[in-house]
Amino acid sequence: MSELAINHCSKYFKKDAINFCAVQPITMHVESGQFISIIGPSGCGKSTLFNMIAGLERPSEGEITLSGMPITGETGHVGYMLQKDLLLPWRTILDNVIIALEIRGMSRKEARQRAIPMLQKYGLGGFERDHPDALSGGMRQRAGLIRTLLDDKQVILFDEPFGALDAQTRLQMQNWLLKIWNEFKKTVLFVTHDIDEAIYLSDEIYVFTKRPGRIKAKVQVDLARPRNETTMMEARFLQLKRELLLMLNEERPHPEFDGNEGDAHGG
Amino acid sequence: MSELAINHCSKYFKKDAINFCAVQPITMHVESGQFISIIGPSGCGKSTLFNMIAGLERPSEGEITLSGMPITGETGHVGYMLQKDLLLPWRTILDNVIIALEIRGMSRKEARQRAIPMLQKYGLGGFERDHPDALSGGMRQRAGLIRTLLDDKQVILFDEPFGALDAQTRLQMQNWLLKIWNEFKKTVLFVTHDIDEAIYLSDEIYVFTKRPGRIKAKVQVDLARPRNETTMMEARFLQLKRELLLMLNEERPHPEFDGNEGDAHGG
Amino acid sequence: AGSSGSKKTPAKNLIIAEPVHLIAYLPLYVAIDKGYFKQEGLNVKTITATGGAHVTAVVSGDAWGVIGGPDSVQIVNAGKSKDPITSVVNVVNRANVYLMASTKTPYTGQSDAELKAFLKGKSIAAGRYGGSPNLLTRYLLIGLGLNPNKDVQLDEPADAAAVVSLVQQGKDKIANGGEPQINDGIKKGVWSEPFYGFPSMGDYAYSVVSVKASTIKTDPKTVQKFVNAMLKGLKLVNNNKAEAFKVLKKEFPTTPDASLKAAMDRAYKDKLWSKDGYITRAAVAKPLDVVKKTGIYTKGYSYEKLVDMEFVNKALNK
Amino acid sequence: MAGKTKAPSPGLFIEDRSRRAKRIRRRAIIGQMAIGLLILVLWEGCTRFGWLDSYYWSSPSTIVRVGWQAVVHGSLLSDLAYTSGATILGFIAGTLIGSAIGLSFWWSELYSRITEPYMIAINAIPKLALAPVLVIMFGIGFDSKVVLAFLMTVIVAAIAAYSGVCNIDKDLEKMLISLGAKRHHVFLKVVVPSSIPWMVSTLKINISLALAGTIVGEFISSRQGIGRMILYAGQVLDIDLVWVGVVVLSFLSIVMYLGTVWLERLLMRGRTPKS
Amino acid sequence: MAGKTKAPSPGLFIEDRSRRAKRIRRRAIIGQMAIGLLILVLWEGCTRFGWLDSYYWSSPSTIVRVGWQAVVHGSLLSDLAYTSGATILGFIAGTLIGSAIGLSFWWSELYSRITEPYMIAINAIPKLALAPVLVIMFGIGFDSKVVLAFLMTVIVAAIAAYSGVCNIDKDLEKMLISLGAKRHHVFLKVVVPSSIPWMVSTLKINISLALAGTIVGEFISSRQGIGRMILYAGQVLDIDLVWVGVVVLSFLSIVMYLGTVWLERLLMRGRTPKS
Ligand SMILES: Nc1ncnc2c1ncn2[C@@H]1O[C@H](COP(=O)(O)OP(=O)(O)OP(=O)(O)O)[C@@H](O)[C@H]1O
Ligand SMILES: Nc1ncnc2c1ncn2[C@@H]1O[C@H](COP(=O)(O)OP(=O)(O)OP(=O)(O)O)[C@@H](O)[C@H]1O
Ligand SMILES: [Mg+2]
Ligand SMILES: [Mg+2]
Repeated sequence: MSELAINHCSKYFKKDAINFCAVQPITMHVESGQFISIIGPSGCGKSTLFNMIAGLERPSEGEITLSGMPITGETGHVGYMLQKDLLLPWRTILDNVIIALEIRGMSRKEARQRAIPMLQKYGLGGFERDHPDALSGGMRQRAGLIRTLLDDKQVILFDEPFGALDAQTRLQMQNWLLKIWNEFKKTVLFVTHDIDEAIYLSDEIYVFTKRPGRIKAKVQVDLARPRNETTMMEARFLQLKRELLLMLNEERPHPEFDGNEGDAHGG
Repeated sequence: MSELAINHCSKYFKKDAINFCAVQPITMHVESGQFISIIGPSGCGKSTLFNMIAGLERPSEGEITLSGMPITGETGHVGYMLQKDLLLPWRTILDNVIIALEIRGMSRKEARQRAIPMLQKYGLGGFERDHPDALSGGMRQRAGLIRTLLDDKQVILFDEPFGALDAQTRLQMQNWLLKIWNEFKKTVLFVTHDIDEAIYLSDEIYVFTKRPGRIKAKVQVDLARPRNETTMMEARFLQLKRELLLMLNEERPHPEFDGNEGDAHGG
Repeated sequence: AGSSGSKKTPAKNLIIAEPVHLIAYLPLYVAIDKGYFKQEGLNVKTITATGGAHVTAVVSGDAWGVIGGPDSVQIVNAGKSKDPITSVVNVVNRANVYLMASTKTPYTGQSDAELKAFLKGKSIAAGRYGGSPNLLTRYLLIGLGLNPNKDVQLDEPADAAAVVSLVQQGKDKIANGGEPQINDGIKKGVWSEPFYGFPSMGDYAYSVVSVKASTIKTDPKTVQKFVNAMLKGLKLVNNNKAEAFKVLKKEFPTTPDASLKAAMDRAYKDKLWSKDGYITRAAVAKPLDVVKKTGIYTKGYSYEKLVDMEFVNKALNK
Repeated sequence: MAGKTKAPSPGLFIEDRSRRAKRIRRRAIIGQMAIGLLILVLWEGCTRFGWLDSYYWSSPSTIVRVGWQAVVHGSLLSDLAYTSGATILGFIAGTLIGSAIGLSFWWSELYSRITEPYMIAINAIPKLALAPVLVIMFGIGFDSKVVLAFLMTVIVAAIAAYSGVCNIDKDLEKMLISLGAKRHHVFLKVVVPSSIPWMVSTLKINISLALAGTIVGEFISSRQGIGRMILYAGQVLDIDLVWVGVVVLSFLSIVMYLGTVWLERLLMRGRTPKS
Repeated sequence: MAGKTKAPSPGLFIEDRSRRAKRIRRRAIIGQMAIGLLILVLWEGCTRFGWLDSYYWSSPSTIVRVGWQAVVHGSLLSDLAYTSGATILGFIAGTLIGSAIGLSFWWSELYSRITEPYMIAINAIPKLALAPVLVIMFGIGFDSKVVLAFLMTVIVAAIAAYSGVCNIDKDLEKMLISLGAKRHHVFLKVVVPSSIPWMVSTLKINISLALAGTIVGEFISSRQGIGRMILYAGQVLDIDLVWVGVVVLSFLSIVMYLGTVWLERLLMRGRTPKS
């Protein structure tokens, strides 16, 4: 089916009159139905790459194609989920998840009918009429994912979707995501800072260098599926973790005291 | 030296005319210089317990003593750090960390002189005159901890201090905290959702039951210090992790779909 | 600020509150400009105070005297009796209000009956309700046997200039007012010469200068000096048109000469200004009859309490 | 839910915030009334015993008496209806159109920047001064009062809505665009709803501005209305009646204030107060 | 820092936001001038060719001429100084005292609730109507204008500061208290500084309210000032001069607006705009 191809895409910004490279030319081919993770130091351009794929930013050079069709600079071809749940606080959960359908011109009534079973199936039954404020962080991310699923795109980009959740909720969400991925057979690109998470979920992990970002390595995760909590205790898992930690440590500028080179984060 | 004792402290709220128990009577004795972690399901009353120790909330029953002196309902006896950095956005980092000294009546000038070497020593040199906005999440939490250290209390409470940081920054912060703890010999109570973090840092871990909270178990962490990243690969570490995971799973109401029983979280 | 207190300079500071800055108050401006007050050792300034505040400014002690109708003085006195305000010199002795008809519906009649018939059913831009032009118009209507609230339609804008635009817009057929409205309207072709002038009512204490009774009691000398200078001002205005015009130009620098000239001409023609500053019983009776008939103030008055002509008499006898 | 365990032993300290909130609400009402009463008593007393000049300060009893007369013999009630009608209409029109203008600035930064100084300048024009021109433009009828109330509110509403537009979460826009939304989708589904708290926040100020506008309109020219009554009363120095007007306007503004509070609650339903 | 790699090959698409911002700023200024010019030309043209009645609408050239006369023969400049002086003093006093009142509500919810309706009622009183009483209370001097400007601004400032107080991050308070702070510490170190953005947000509205207050004060009674000039011009039907006053006030308000923008930037230094 569809294959996502990123051909020699780079991104430059101009800041204070000097050119500033955020992403060095990157070439990546993702086969349909694969779960790909991307890890790399903060500020290495992971989000910028995703913005380019989603059509929100124009690459400085290069081209992006989906099943051979060029989609460079065009929005609406892939699903995109961020760390912030980005639910509209004034809409109920139900009305939040149908927004993509509304944009496509479907009537609210029809869209709602389609969404309700989905919400019920994936653990949000009974919360349809609540506003996002009333939900926990995990549930809000769940609603965000259901919104993306209802949009029904073959490729979904996740940019640290579980970064703001506590460790236990996070684990639940990972299992839940694996289950959904298994049912829907989407192509997933997943950015995370959590090496455990990357290994636990992915078929393949791309490691990026520090800024300006470039693919440093591509690691195959040869762990059997379905995976569960015991997977994390397996020797192969630990070995992969050690490898990846080492690679990332090489990319860390000052291992002890320096945080994120001044990039604001968190909270 | 000082020993923190929590004697049969509980907390009830009245909500919609019915009594609502947030924390069941808890008794805990923490010896001076120990690093204690507390883990437990969301909403089990960990933060409420900390609020009682810090004197921000009055326990419904019971008493809290520090080195034998009752401190129930009194503020200013222990340090307290939250997940939110709670830096004052309109103050520079330097002026933020000296706030406790200012409150005690020290002149700004003197307080600043005392704070500057501290900031320089612990990785914030050069950022003294910056406002918190300009710093990354990790650095902001560092400033928050320095603020607490300058306050010079024997006992420090941490309520998920690294919960909002990405995994790599988090690891750096953990090492940094261990180093500081080693130098200052403070008594630390540390709430976290991350089991790895709890094991990596603590001498002892208290596991709480689900709401209303109660101590379910007390686990000794018999890992040698100093610890580093390889500690996490040790067999004993993994065994402890498995044990704790199991205990927490027992406390999870609906292991698959339910999030946090409707408590709003995250973002 | 700056009431009668400054003892550093030999001249005594006096503030006269005026409800508007009006061409009709020319004698006062002349007395200031020509230094008549200075000669008496007074330093007089005017202040504009609207919305009834002109009389209040005297009550509060912020102003020494007020120029305006004796009717408003009487109304305030009736409200608070402790230290009544007393009129000491006349300035404008004619009801300085005229009625103009839109050029589309000119009035050609002569008799009261014709006037009544003409006014009936018309819409009139009558100026702010409670203001003298408005009350005089109502007074005329009542005198003619018309009900101001039923038989005609009164538009009562607070702004004098709005009267012109109301007639020009065709919203009203008749307007009341004085100069410079009349001339402006004529120039624009909105109306022609007034068809009715309230000066025809004869002596009418339209604007007088009044001060507190306590001032008269404690400081009669200053009052006398003030009246002396005012009388000089009245005299110059009445006798020396050219000089008076110069002062007028100075006081109203942005008003076109033609308007000022028209205003002066009309004023002389209708004997606007008091000859001698004397306030007669008949002249006071008329404005108070107007407020009584129009229902604004019905409690009556006493000429002796409201008016004190001793200073004018002294000055005239000197 | 899970917290409903056995009742705790008696004598425990139990926090109950809702009761505390209720107690404060009750006390506040009592306090408000007490202060109101105190003011009335002081006012009445001071004017009775001559500490305040009753001519200028009137007195509560006189105001009630004169006010009642104005209701029975005068036209206070219809004046009130006239003034509040014009105010409310002007307020609604000003708020809606002003908000629309403010929101429209989202479409182009250039357009908003060019327009801003002109809005500020127009806002600063003292309306009373331009009476003759306003009479020509808007006449002297009921509409002219509405127009003035509108003019007083429209710019403030526009500025508020624009503040909202400037503070929109860019990520929400981005999210919608990534779903393939066009600009009009973003406008309708994000910009408008997320600016509502900002627009709502100025309702309280705007209602009193609208009232001021109506009063100015009645000052310019009117056959009816509280403003006209006050102007007339001031002109003939009937200060008791001025006070009646002032008191009526104060009540009217409190009622309208409560109305905006209610409106606020309605518009903010399902939203927490902005942080 | 680390991004300064070799220059990319030419012909690449490179985003440059600061240049875009600069371009918009330049265009905005050009646009503003163009619109200003257009208005002037249209206004002049329409009145020249009689499409607008120049008696009511005056014309730019006449306004400039009459304005120049008012500067040379009249007292336009000292009027301007008088009005802007009173406005600025009243604005400063109203903003400071109003903010203090609003902040003081932090100390007690009860006190704030009791006070609120009275503030609203006082705010709604039309000042022009109470001219006689105001003259008794505040006299007719310069101070009385300052007082009116003050009265117009103080309540709005208080409401804004109180909004700030209501939106304080409770956790910051909690943090300070946990450090052993007393209430006055919390007030000075958290409540006051964190309410500043809210107070700042109403400066723009308040400066024009202060101007309106001064003008009303001058309408009530004055020997000087732009308001008095406008009033006078209206009375002598010198509508050209009214327009001069209107134009001068518009300019004054724009200048003051720029002043508040500058003040805003000063007060918000080291803070990002609130989210
Ligand atoms: N619009 C922009 N203008 C200028 N520089 C930008 C812009 N967007 C991103 N950058 C810069 O590009 C670099 C890459 O940013 P990006 O957000 O893609 O990193 P990231 O890998 O997602 O980091 P993180 O892990 O912290 O999310 C950063 O240094 C950032 O400051
Ligand atoms: N002031 C309060 N009034 C009423 N209920 C409260 C109050 N504070 C806390 N609670 C309730 O007490 C329970 C314990 O809350 P607490 O915040 O202590 O949990 P926690 O263990 O810190 O959870 P988390 O892991 O999510 O931080 C929750 O159910 C909460 O809703
Ligand atoms: Mg990113
Ligand atoms: Mg907690």
